[in-house]
Amino acid sequence: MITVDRLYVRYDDTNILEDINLNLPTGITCAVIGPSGCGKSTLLNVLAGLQKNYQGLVQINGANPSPKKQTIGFIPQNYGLLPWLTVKENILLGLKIKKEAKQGLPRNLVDNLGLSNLLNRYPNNLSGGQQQRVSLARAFALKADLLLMDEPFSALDAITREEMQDVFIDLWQKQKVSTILVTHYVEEALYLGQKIIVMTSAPGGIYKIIDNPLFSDKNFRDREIFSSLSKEIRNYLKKAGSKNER
Amino acid sequence: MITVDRLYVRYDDTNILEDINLNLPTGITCAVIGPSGCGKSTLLNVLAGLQKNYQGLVQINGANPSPKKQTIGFIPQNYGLLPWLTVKENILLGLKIKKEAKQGLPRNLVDNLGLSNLLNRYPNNLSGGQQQRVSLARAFALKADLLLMDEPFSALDAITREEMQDVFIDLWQKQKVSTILVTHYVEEALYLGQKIIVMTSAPGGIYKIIDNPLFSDKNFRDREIFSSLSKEIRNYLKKAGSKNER
Amino acid sequence: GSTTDEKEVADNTKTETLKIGLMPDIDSIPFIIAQEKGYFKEEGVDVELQYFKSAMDRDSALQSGNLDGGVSDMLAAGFAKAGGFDVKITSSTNGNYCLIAGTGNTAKSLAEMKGQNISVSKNTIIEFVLDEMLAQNNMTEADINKTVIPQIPTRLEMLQNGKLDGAVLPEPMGSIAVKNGSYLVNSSEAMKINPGVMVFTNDSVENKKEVIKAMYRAYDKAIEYLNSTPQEEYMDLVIETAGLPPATKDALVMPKYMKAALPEKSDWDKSINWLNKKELVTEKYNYEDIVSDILTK
Amino acid sequence: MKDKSWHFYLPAMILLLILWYVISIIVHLPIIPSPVLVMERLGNIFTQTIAIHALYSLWRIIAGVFLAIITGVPIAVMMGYYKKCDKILAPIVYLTYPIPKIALLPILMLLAGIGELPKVIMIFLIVIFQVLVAIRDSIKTIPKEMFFPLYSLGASFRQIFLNILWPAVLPNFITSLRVAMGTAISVLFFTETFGTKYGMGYFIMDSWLRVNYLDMYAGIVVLSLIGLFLFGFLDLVENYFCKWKKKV
Amino acid sequence: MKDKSWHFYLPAMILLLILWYVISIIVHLPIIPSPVLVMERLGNIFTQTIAIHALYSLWRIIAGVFLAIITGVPIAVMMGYYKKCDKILAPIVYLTYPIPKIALLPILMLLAGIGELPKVIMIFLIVIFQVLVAIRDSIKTIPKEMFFPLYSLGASFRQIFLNILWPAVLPNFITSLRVAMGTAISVLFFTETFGTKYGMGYFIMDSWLRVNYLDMYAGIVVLSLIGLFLFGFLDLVENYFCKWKKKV
Ligand SMILES: Nc1ncnc2c1ncn2[C@@H]1O[C@H](COP(=O)(O)OP(=O)(O)OP(=O)(O)O)[C@@H](O)[C@H]1O
Ligand SMILES: Nc1ncnc2c1ncn2[C@@H]1O[C@H](COP(=O)(O)OP(=O)(O)OP(=O)(O)O)[C@@H](O)[C@H]1O
Ligand SMILES: [Mg+2]
Ligand SMILES: [Mg+2]
Repeated sequence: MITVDRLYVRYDDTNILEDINLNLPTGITCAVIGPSGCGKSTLLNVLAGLQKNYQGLVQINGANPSPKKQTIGFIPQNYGLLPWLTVKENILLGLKIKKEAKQGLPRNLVDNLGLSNLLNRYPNNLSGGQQQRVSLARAFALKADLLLMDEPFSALDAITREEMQDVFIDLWQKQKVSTILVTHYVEEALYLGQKIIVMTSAPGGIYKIIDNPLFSDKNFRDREIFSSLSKEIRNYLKKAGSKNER
Repeated sequence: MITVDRLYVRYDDTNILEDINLNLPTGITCAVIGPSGCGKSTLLNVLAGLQKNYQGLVQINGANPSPKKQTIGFIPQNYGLLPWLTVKENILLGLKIKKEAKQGLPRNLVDNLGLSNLLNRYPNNLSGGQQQRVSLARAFALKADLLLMDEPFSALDAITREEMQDVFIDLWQKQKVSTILVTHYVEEALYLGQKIIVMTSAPGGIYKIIDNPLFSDKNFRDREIFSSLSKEIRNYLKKAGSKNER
Repeated sequence: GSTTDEKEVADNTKTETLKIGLMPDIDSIPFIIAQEKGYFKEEGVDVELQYFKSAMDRDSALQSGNLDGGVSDMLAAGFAKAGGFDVKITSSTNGNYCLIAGTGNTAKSLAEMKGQNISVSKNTIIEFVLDEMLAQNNMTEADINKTVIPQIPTRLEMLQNGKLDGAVLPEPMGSIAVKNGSYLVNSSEAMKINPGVMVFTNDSVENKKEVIKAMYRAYDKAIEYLNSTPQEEYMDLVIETAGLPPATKDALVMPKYMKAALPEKSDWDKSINWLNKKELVTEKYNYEDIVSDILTK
Repeated sequence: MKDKSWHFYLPAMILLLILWYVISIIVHLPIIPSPVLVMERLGNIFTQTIAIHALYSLWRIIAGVFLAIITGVPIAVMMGYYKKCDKILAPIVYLTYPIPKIALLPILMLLAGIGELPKVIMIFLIVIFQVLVAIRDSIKTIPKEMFFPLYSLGASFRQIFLNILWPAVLPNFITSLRVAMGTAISVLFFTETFGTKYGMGYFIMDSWLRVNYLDMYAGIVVLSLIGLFLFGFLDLVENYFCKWKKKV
Repeated sequence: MKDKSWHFYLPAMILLLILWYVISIIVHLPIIPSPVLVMERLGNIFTQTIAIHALYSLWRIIAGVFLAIITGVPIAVMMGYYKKCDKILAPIVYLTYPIPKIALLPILMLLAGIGELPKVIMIFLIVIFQVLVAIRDSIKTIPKEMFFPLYSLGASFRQIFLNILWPAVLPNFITSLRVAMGTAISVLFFTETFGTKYGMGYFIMDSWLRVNYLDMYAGIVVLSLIGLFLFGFLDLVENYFCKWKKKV
């Protein structure tokens, strides 16, 4: 259960997020989509307990967002890998910190993410997409209570992206982990989000929340409603973006 | 005129790029698409003169790739902004180095890229998409002979992305600058590439080069050939990816 | 009679150690001899000799209670007294300080050195000696050009290389400079001034009276030895232990050492006058204030 | 200077003074005089005596550090940036850095006389290595991707220096200057003891020799204040030039 | 050690020796003896005389630097990481850093006598500030995004230290140790001149006072080699712990 009530975030003297209200039941996946610079990452940071400078009420399962109480799988926009750890160590980092490292590397997950051959490399020697997959592996390995993903597939080619999306869907179906992911792709939002939040920019607010019947449907592109729904969202996006300057 | 003949790049003892051969006439735009980690960025680095450790022949207009001779607009995957310069200074950096700074900030371009309000910010205080647009502005402002763009729109939402794509198309139509861009989106490749190169991975090679009739067609999605062509490319991509492990 | 006396002393002082600070100069030689020849042991005192490379280190050790006493000079004693450290002069020592004209300098007397560069270390016995020499020649500080160089070897080196017209050097450096072709203009010995003294903290003078007396007996034995033995016999040892230049062996003619005795009152008066005149010390301490009669009592 | 003004230092100063006071009472020896007496003495002798010494020292420190910067920075930049330069110069630096410069004092005096020059040179010799090592190492830690935008623009070395090396290294440079300043102040004790009657090193050493602990401590206090002044100045420089680093 | 072995240093050594030789011929004074004579002397006296001095100095340097590390690093980390800590401690550091430690010798002797302890403490006192300033400043330059992955995992301070602060700071830490080692070696000249007959500082000072320039230079050469040895050791440590930094 994620509750956000009258959330305001400001840098210097301008509001970045303004009057955000949200109620998400546990176990739901929710895609956030919105114009560049509207505050999606900021919202995720607030939920992850990283951004503590905010006004309003934010609660995760009835408590303030705090990574000490909840296990949060967080994938930042820039992957957040530690350059001095190998891929393997980076993946295990979360487990180590949560004191569950003894169960070892989740081989299956690593295979599915196509990282088996890269385990002893350092992040600086990886391509962008490879780094992103390491970040995914770290978050997925955690068995988190809450998954916060900031454009988690942005550096992946179309085919790999779809495979990774399926890895996520599998994971979600097994663990029913509450998830909020930021994405730039309407299609991705339609495939991965039970709810889709469209944000406005400058200052960021919630423009629309859409219930999505296409969630986790492998053939969602072929469903009738797909094209109308995606047109609708694109329309919202356009309006949300033009509401103000980016 | 870009000529690549039997290009090999290796890190440690493994080939990253193997036997790349290319011939691109001046003024063409070419989209590169391929599995994650196949060597797209590496190829761009070679063409930009940044990666000097290669075997084979690489020539741009008959000379080795050298940013001193050619003006190269390069957008690296991680945007390549200098953290100690403001947005404005970052945009002007290229002009300054090419000793053309006196012509001042290209107001029009900055407006089109939606950066007018951010000129005095430092990159660290920008969202990912804003940073990417600054990087675009820097490269576009240059009036380059060769534009190398590594996933230049990856951090932008669908609407902004399309606007930026149009900014690029406009620019290209005015200046007819030779362009190679890496993208993960078949649609993007179809809109922006006169030629589309599909790469294989591990080691990276050229799987197919496709001539694209849909280039710069605003309504390319509605053209008949669109869905067959995009299916074809997705197919190539799948095969290229499965050829080996990612 | 004397043997029983010694026994008694030995018994009283068995556990007490006397820590004495030395510098690499000829005043220290009797202590080295007494230690080497076992005179201290014979007198039943346990003397620990500490070697220092600079007067400041020695004074710091003394003032922080790490030493009972040491080879020093009247000016240092005056400074210490003025600084609030109750120190006592117990005897005079046998140092000598020479004014040397540099290589290539034709001057044969201080009067001829008018306007020349003469190097000293400031506010020390060295400067005091030079000032006394000036006074004797009816000259003032303004007549020469005092150049401050605190490190003795550097002074020697600059002198020998003609970068200085003159310098005041302690023995054995003075003799070495002369041996190497410089000219001895004057010396504290020749002027019959002797500001070199032994200094003890008042604490030690009061609480270790017998030990100090025993130490002085051993010291006197060493002086007897020094005055009756050809210097070749002990010079190598002394050079090694005191940290003197090897050239000392050939250059230095050992002075006639005096047994431990109270310093001349006139020397103290000159010293304290100089300190007062230069406003380095404001109080005018009497001879009786600072000199302990431990030796004579 | 906003957060480094008087009320930044005042509590620490008071704390240190109290600590000093307590120790002086416990030890109760002239070797640790009470800060009250020292401050009183300082007030009495500052204008007539200490001020001139302080100015001399300040000028020597600034001259020595300045020399070290203008010669050290270019060499360090070359070493950090060009592998070949480093290959040639690094062993020389590694070999000469540990040479105790103080032991070279006689040679220095022989070559440079006993005026101001050898004092400044001595500070220079000691400080330059610290600047050199710090800047070289910090240039080496710049990730190579940082250079890509400029390389791809065909920038000249000068442009790379101005746009990347200098701004990237500036924070570390200032840190190394902070460290070097501290060293420069310590070095005053060798350099200001010969051929001069001025300078804080001379003043403190002379007071020490004269067992005048009040003067000596007054000198130490002034020297610390000089250090503080130089540090504060560096803070100003850092705030001004490293604006982009400011965290929200 | 691959690229820091003999043939890394050899050319520089030869160059320096030649330079020294030429100068000794030009100056032609005993104060700059020919390196040939010095090396000869070094060969003669190394095992009987200098070796033991070198060992003493080595132990004092290592002890002092070690002390500085184990007390300095925690303080510096707290200062760099917790703004509040910095607010309290920074002014104290700024005020005490410029205090000339040498002038505190009398106090040190008062508190620690004249044995081994004050020598080690003196090295410690001088080195700790350099370590402190360098580490504090370098922790402050870690971009805050670097901490996000660990924050979001709810890591404890210990975990943040082990996973971020320590590895991020290590390269700068090693640089600061390099600088500090050089300083520690210079400091030997104050610390080894009283209450001991061993140590390179003592040996060189003693030779100097004896006007034995051959011995003095032999000592300087050995001291430089000690420095070189310590530097080489730091290089090894750096190569081992900063593998991820290696550039292709
Ligand atoms: N440190 C900062 N100081 C001032 N403004 C900031 C700072 N960080 C972010 N901003 C502003 O806050 C707004 C929201 O940023 P945020 O990163 O949350 O956007 P976003 O929605 O994630 O965008 P994108 O899709 O481009 O990643 C942006 O307009 C950005 O310029
Ligand atoms: N420094 C390095 N050392 C070793 N291997 C490297 C290094 N840099 C890159 N590689 C490898 O080279 C391959 C190509 O990398 P490159 O960045 O060119 O891929 P890419 O096609 O751009 O991938 P992406 O789409 O994920 O950005 C990858 O497999 C990567 O692991
Ligand atoms: Mg974002
Ligand atoms: Mg790439």
